[in-house]
Amino acid sequence: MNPSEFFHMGGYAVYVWSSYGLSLVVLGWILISPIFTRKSIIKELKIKYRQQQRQAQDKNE
Amino acid sequence: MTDAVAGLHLKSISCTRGYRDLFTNLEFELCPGQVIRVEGKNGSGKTSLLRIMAGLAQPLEGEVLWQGRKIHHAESDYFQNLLFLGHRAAIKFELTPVENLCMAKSLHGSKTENGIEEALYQIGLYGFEDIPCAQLSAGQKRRVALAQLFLTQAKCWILDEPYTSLDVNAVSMLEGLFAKHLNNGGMLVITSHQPITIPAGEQRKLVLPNTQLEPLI
Amino acid sequence: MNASVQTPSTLSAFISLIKRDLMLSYRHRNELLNPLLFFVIVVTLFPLGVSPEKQLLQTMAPGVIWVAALLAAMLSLDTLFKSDYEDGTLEQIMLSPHSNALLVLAKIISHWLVTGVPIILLAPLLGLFMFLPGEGIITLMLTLLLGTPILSLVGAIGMALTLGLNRGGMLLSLLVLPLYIPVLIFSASAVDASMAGLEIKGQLYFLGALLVLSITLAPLAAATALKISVE
Amino acid sequence: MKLPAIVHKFSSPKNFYVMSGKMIPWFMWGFVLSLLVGLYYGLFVAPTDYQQGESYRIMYVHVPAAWMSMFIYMIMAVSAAVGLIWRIKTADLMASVSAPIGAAFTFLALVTGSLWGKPMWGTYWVWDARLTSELILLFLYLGFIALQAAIEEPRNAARAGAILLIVGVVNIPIIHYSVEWWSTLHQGATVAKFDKPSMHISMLIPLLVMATSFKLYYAASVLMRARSEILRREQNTRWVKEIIDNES
Repeated sequence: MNPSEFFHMGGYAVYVWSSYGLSLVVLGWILISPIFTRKSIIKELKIKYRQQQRQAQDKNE
Repeated sequence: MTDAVAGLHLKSISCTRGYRDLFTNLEFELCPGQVIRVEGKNGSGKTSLLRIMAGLAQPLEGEVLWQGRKIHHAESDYFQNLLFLGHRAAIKFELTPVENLCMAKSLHGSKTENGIEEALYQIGLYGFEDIPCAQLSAGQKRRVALAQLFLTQAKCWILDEPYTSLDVNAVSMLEGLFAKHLNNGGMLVITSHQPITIPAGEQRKLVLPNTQLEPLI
Repeated sequence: MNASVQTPSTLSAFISLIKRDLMLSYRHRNELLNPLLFFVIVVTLFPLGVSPEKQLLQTMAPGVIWVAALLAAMLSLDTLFKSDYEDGTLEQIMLSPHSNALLVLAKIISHWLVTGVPIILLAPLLGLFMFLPGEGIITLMLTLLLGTPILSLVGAIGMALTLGLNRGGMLLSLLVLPLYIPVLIFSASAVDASMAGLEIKGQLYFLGALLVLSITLAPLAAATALKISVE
Repeated sequence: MKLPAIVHKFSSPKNFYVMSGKMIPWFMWGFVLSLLVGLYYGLFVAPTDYQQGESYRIMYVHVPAAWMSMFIYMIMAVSAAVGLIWRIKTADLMASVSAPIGAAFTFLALVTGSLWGKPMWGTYWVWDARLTSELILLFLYLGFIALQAAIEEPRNAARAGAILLIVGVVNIPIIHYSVEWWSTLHQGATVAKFDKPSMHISMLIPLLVMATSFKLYYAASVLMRARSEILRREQNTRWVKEIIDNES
């Protein structure tokens, strides 16, 4: 099977490759998005903890 | 059970709102003849604590025990002995005081109308029994809800701001009623922004977010 | 324990809750009209939107009337727990020593009596609008009789879950409508079949089975959901 | 019913966080490997179908995605029930973080189904029983996600979601049965159905490999989501503070 024949998919290229492509995009996004969420949570919590620390210091002074 | 308390027992209760701690490791017992006044700033968790004690809300950690049993395992027994009056008075404006109390009674116990007239008389609503509550004043609506205190046989009363919109006479009458309840071996948990003077019972005060009870003389 | 504490009778609480809710609905009777008017108007729109042709309307009738009934039943759910939630009665129901599920069932029954039954009674009129033949109308009423309680019961779960949420109304339809699909399928097809002179026992048995299932399970689920909502 | 204490200890958020951190790489490698194998066999090795030509290769994403859509809903319902009954925090968590993944698989099953349907049926959409059931399942997922988003208190969201999932699980067989029944009733409407002859082994193997690969994908991605959600929900504990402080 040569490459052009393979990509042609017996005339069904549009349907086959859009199925695979869409799956790749959706599943890829679902897999990658928690990495961003994790980063934003860590950032958020760092700010929160810093604030708490500052408040605790203010109280002690 | 060896550690069974004759009344309510709060075991290391923690409560959060959102991701903020309201109070942690709250621990106390409430025995017959005792009063606990819950105080604290707005948002300190007074209402949350009362709702946890009543079994309406679940604490983040810890247990509430009634006579040694977890309340959600002894619901029917506990609820027969509990009277909880919250911010919202559970009064239907379309119904008359008698109809309202009749419903409250049947939800908590019997179906009879016995005592309702008497309770309304005691609370100072004589002559208003058959007027829809919508036509009563705020204080009178509050009295309709509080009339349940005359009807109930519950041992444990949990009252959230019962004095709201009541006049001086009503407050002193309620305090008399509390004293009677405590002398009969009842228990009371109360929050109020107004001063409370109950001439009976062993009184303690809890100022949230502190979790230590202070004696009150 | 104190001997004078009367053993609470769940049955009497059940009945007086139904009575109270009916009395409240009676005092707000004009509000009950809204879902009914909605039911009638939606059905009226179809001849206007599609065509007044008898043949066409007749084939659409079972589906159209049932979809309208579904939507009307869903809209009427709004009144099921809302006022009790707002004035604190729901808390007292949850704090009752009686079975919460039974008390919730009482509320659902009285709600069905004032919203479901009028839908059943109105159905013949709408059947006439849509040129349903006599046997079709009878089957329509039968399916509504079996189906609308299911709608109230299942809807109660959705209502209990969305109580007190902002924009709960839209969410309610998203939660509840998919669960209404089996009722729609079997009811509409029963009406269809009866118009074609076919046997409808199968569909009615299925609806009956669904009704039994939802009477036993839905109040439990709704009561659990209400506990969360009042928290 | 009581669970042994070890279960509670094992499923504590901290333990879960540590364990899952170790497991994710394994799942990821397993997923990538099986995906490559599955794609190779599915796209190159498996023979052309004598009826559908090459278009049947859509099956290798459509069918596993449809399986996953049901599988994940079941997992969610079971873990929600466990969370509701035994109050295990991580079980609640699994239910809520699984939902977007399940919804994505359901969406993919629908879209690839209709992309497969176009060359087969001549239209993108046919009201056949399987597609219709899948569509309703998508509504159930979206309802769950919307409910979770609408309730602010995370514990209440978990409990309400659990009830919805349990109600959904009771209803799914009923919905499925009624849709099947409805579709046979209106058979005339559907165009030539696929007859399902026993699949040749060379076509079946890639399918099973792809299904395994999707399961590993789910395991990896659900654990990743669960970990970030644990950090959010347990933000007041000391161990989370330590983890955050050590993050650069």
